[in-house]
Amino acid sequence: ASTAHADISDNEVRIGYLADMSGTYRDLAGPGGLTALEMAIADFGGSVNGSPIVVFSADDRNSADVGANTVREWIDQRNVDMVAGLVASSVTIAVTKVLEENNSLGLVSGSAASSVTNEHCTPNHIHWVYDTYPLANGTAKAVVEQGGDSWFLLTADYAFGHALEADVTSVVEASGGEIVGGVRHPFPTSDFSSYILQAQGSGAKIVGLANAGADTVNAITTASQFGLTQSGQQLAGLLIFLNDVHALGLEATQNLLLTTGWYWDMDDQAREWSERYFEKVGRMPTMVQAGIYSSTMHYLKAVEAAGTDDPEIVRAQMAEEPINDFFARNGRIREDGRMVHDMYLAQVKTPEESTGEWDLYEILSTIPAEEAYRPLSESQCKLVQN
Amino acid sequence: MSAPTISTGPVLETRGLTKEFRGFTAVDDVNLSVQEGHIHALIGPNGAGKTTVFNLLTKFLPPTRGEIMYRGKPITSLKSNQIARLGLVRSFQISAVFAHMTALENVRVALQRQLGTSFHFWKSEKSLDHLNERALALLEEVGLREYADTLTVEMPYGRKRALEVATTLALDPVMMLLDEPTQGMGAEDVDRIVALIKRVSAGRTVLMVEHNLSVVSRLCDQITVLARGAVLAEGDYQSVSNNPLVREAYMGSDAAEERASA
Amino acid sequence: MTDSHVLKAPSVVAKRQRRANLRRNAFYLALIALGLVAPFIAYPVFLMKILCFALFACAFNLLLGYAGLLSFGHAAFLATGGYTTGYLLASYPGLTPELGIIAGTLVATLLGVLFGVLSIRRQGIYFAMVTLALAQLMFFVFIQSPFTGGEDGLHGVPRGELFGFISLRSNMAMYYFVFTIFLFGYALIQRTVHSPFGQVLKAIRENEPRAISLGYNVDAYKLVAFVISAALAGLAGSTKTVVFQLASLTDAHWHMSGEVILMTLLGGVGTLLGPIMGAGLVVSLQHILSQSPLGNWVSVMLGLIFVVCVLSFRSGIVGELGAIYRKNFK
Amino acid sequence: MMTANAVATEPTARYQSREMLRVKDLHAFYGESHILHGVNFDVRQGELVTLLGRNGAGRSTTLKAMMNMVGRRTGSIVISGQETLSMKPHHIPRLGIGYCPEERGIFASLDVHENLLLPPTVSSGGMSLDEIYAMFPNLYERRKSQGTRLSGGEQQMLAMARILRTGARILLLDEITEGLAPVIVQKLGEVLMLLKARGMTIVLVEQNFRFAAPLADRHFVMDHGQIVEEISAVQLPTRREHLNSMLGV
Amino acid sequence: MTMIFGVPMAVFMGQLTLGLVNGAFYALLSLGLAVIFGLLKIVNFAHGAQYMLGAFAALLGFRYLGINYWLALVLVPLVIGGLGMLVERFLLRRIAHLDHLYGLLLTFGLALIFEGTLVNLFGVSGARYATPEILQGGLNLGFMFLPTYRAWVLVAALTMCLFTWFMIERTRLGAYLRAGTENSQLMQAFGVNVPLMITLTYGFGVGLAAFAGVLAAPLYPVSPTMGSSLLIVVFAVVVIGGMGSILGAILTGLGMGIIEGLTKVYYPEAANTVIFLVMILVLMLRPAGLFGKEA
Ligand SMILES: Nc1ncnc2c1ncn2[C@@H]1O[C@H](COP(=O)(O)OP(=O)(O)OP(=O)(O)O)[C@@H](O)[C@H]1O
Ligand SMILES: Nc1ncnc2c1ncn2[C@@H]1O[C@H](COP(=O)(O)OP(=O)(O)OP(=O)(O)O)[C@@H](O)[C@H]1O
Ligand SMILES: [Mg+2]
Ligand SMILES: [Mg+2]
Repeated sequence: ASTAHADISDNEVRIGYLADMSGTYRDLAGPGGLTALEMAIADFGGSVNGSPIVVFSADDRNSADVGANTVREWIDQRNVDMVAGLVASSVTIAVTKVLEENNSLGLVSGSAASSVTNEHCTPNHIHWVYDTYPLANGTAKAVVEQGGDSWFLLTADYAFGHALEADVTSVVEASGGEIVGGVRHPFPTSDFSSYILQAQGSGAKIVGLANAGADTVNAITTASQFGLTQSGQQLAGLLIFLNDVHALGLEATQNLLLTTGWYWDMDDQAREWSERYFEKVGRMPTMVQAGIYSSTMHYLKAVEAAGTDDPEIVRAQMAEEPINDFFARNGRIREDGRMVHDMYLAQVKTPEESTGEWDLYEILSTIPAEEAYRPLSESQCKLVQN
Repeated sequence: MSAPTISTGPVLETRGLTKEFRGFTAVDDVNLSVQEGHIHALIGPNGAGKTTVFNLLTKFLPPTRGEIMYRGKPITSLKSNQIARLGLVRSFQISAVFAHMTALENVRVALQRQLGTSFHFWKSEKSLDHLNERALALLEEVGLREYADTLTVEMPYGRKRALEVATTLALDPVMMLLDEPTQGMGAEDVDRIVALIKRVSAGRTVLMVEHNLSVVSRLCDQITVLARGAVLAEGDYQSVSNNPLVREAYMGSDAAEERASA
Repeated sequence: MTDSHVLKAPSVVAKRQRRANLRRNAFYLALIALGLVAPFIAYPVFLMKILCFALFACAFNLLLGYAGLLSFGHAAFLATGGYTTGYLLASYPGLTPELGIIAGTLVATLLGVLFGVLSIRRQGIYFAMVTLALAQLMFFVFIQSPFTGGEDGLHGVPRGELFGFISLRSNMAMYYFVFTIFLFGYALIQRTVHSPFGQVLKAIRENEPRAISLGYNVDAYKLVAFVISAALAGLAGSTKTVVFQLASLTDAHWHMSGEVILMTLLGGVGTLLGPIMGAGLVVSLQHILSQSPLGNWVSVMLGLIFVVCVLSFRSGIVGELGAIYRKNFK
Repeated sequence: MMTANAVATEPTARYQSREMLRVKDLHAFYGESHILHGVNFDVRQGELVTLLGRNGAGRSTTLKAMMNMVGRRTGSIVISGQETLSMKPHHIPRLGIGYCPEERGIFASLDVHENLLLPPTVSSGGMSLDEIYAMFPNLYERRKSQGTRLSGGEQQMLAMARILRTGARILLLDEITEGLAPVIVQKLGEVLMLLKARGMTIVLVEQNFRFAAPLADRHFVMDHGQIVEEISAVQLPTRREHLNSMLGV
Repeated sequence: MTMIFGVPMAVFMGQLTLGLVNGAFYALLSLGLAVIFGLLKIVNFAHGAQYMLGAFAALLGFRYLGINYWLALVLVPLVIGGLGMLVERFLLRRIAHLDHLYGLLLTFGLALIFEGTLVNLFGVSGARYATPEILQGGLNLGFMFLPTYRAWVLVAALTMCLFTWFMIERTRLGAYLRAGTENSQLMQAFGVNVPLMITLTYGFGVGLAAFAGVLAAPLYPVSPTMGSSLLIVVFAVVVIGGMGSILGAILTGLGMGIIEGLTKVYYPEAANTVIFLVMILVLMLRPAGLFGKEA
């Protein structure tokens, strides 16, 4: 083994976990994500070819410069080989720039922005779990097909929201629906009553939420207070996660259509892992937390196979292997760094249907990996020739 | 609009000066005229409007109506600091010093202005040291030499007033407006200040508000009596103090005694 | 007249001052020496962060501590400097860093003039709030205008070559560049405080009406102080951007305006070294805590420390030390 | 104190009447600086005494010390039989003391009328508003305007007037004639006489000796934070020169 | 249907109504802040946190002690207000003699502590608090559907505001408070127990924040960060109204609610910013705010 040993820098595989540990995305990735990461390492055996696996973790406090600085220091001071986690898109984009400059490797699990593997793509990171494109696409298409052909969009007024808005608009129109109105609300907003009122005034069948996190949550709460659904309109959450639904409760979110990359209860494999996770954390895992496990595991296998932790080689090795685990189905890593895999259209259960605190989604259909994500033909990524 | 005036005429003149505070008229159509070189007293019962007149003359308050002329030129529209630059410098009724600076620094800040380097944030403080001599001299003049390096907060009230006068002098003003310079002073301080004012008034014009009649009688060439914001009487001490209106409104019966003691 | 302090002959005082000056100079030399060797001991990037914030805090302190003006909008200058420099360097590869920084500082200075003109006549808390409001407007501008990259921020700013031939890619080179900038800024403040201008500022702070009656146009003086402070804050921002190669909304957010107040108060308002200490302390804390197992408790820890400091080191670290010093040496 | 009331109105009774105030070996400090170095004096029921002295002698500080408004104090202050050195500041006035500070302390946030009504009554028998307004017509005129908008002198009147309402039986007055027009000063003289007649006990800090002389039963001369001389009204004519020299007149 | 400035009459009216509701909220919060600042000159940066604590207290009280909404509306302000008094008594009082900045710093620190702790205990995604039955559903105002609860908030908040205003501007106690904050030493020399008064006042201000918190619980997800986002807006309201002016805080609160509401229709992107624009304009024209007394 000693030969393989030689190629592992400082005889340790050093992984940095960077995520929002205390802010808005705490429940999406946060400490739970770190647990998932550690589970992966434990399951892998704690060492690669005899070189122990070491984890550093830090809170990026959703600040691009905190994130970037932390990673820069990890690389300068501690020769970290891989950075996992990475939630807020702004942080991710800043970090991946640092990774590229220092030729290191990042596995992005939390970020939503599809730009992470589009205009901001680098050869030094992989985007694992999901992005706005399939979320918008999946949901919007399905909704229009079910007859929701007139839309009113609530858009968070910043780059990310705008991108989401654009994605949805194109899909809705492509599938024969129309956007009858919309409003761009400041980010963040706590009181949505005024916007909901405008949505009600618009007479659209569907109110699409082109925002994220707390904004989405607040919007949905307010909508239910104003009896949006009673007055015959329907909400479409474009970027809503398990923890949001859990926090909002089924009363407010029932029947909401959404697209997800994974759901803890979607099959035995998923359940089996999730139970283990639940043991440790006391909450069911989000798709991001599951994705962190999955991506880390895939990384470690690649390091083992390649016998080195050299980023380029490992990156190549990872792309070699298709991904099929409890998390990803028909997964593969494209040259733009996007890990494409099957996505799922889900609907939030009604309180009646639900059998337990975490029994929240019903999976309606599967969106095949190759259709789900933005086709390379449309990519602006510098790594893609077209 | 400014009327022609002879150089020996009034330094400072007001025409129909009026100040109203929400309906209440504090200063009512006052025509004041201070002669060059005079020590001119503004007396009157409390609330007569004396301080307000000061505030108007130095533009700490905008007049409601009326005009202010300095050497025949209207200065009604100038700002406080511009007035000061013309050489009209005031003191305050409630003593005004720079509490956490030493007496020396207090005076020096005033001296510093003429240097014209006051905006030079790149120059060293030392560029001010050559002012110390002059500053100490001024302190000497008001008998505060030994307080030079004392923080002003720690000085007794009377001394603060003296320091204020010194600071005013530092500007070498054409005209000094002193609001109750002897207020709250012990007898010996009063005498010092009186002597001081006499001394420095040489070649200057002084307009002062004063309640201590012995001081007024000792110092002033001309007296204007305000009451309820309007001019009640004018003239030298004799004529004014004998004016029954004034006695009734201001001096009270023991004015005679006051004069005697003067 | 009597009290002991009154009888002190000026000469004695002067002598004491001279001794104090000597001691101060020695102290500064020691600090500079420390600054020079520091990067061999600690992680340069971390030190640079401290230096940038220290400069920022010093700039703020010039205003609060020496002009008695509490600005709650200084983030705007930090950010403006940062974004300008970042944008220029990113979009004009030819541009050398020092030029980029100068440009950033200039823009911040102009903004300072604008803010100053609008706010300087307001007193106390109202001044604080006007500056805050203006800063919030700037935040809005930053979030709306495309060149800042909005939420995502402005990334990939090249460090480039200083004067076109000294590469700053190495942290060491960068560090000494930043250290020089810091020393420049600090010296400027130091001098401003102990200048004729500084004297007038002090007078104004002590008793504004009196200063006016002495013929000083106080608003003008306040404005100058404000602009100097804004310029230096901008300088700090520009430098920071070059160091970290990115500019983000964090610098424009009002939390940043709050943070600089905390740094200054923590270190000691109106003391020349305080802000540096404060900045160092806050930055290190965030740094250490965010990497420790206590990661999630960063804000709680900071909170605790602020409370404790306010309760026990009232006049800031430096202030306290100063007090102890005076007790034992007078 | 009510009992004393009757007695006091009888002027001749004054000197036998009981002691209201005794200050023994009072030391006071402002932070580091030691201001009072063992002040000793006493005031009897219905008496009016003055504290004379040069600026900075420590007269105001003496009054402040009695109100527990200075930094640190040692010694003893007995007010109508009670040791007050250890009392909380807000308990002292309730012994029937009214204090009129040197710097007037008019409240900007209240109008003149509110300022007048502000001090809580400490015992019955205070003056009525009408009496007070009759005494100071300016105040009545300006009663609606903000306290600090008053003229310097008006503020002085207000500061004096408001404690007359509270029914305090002991008045500590610091430089009340400062900045007042002679007419008003005269008026105040009359007021003090009246108060004396009503059996009030008064400690008067004054610069204006001419004002104080005819009113006072005894004069205490302070210097460097100590009482250096006690002169009774009776001795005054003979001791005048001496006194003037001490006051530096 | 009829249009006003290019929006349907109905929507316009609706926005006005909602603006008023939010306004009532601002009013209540800025009132507490104004009381504390105006009277104690403490810039209470913990106000947002205390508001948040109010909401949390209601939530937890319900979860673990089964305390219902109405009881909470009474109890929580008392409890949190009491907590406030402790803070004043043992922390703020010790720095009362210092520059007000230190009060700001200390309360800011406290805010960090409260928030951070709750984040670690409950996360940030926020929990729901059920609207009491009686207040569920909504009223059809013809031009809009107004949730009953929001109507209730409007009523409750305004009542509380008026009560407070009366207490402070129209009672002797109020006069004591105002004077005590200006020159507490002299007030003590008049025989008023200023320290106690200050403690109670701070407690009251905090209580108001907590009250607002309970009112807010059913409206917004109860999360540790719910306060900090609001704090700065509320500050702005207080300033526009004129620091320390109780009436100013109330009226400005309502006014800003409406202005903000309309901005959300005509230029939603600026909804969070408009208040600062207003603030600048106001302070340009009236240096001490709309209702503030010029010093
Ligand atoms: N800013 C103000 N607002 C309202 N009224 C004012 C203001 N300033 C002064 N006054 C009123 O104007 C009148 C004149 O005030 P002023 O201070 O000029 O009196 P004065 O002659 O200086 O009296 P004194 O000798 O006691 O100082 C007073 O009745 C005072 O109450
Ligand atoms: N707050 C303070 N801090 C420090 N020293 C003080 C303070 N107030 C007064 N002093 C000092 O205490 C001494 C006595 O002051 P005090 O005010 O009692 O004098 P006074 O006899 O009342 O004379 P006057 O009031 O006319 O100045 C003075 O030397 C003064 O410098
Ligand atoms: Mg006056
Ligand atoms: Mg005194």
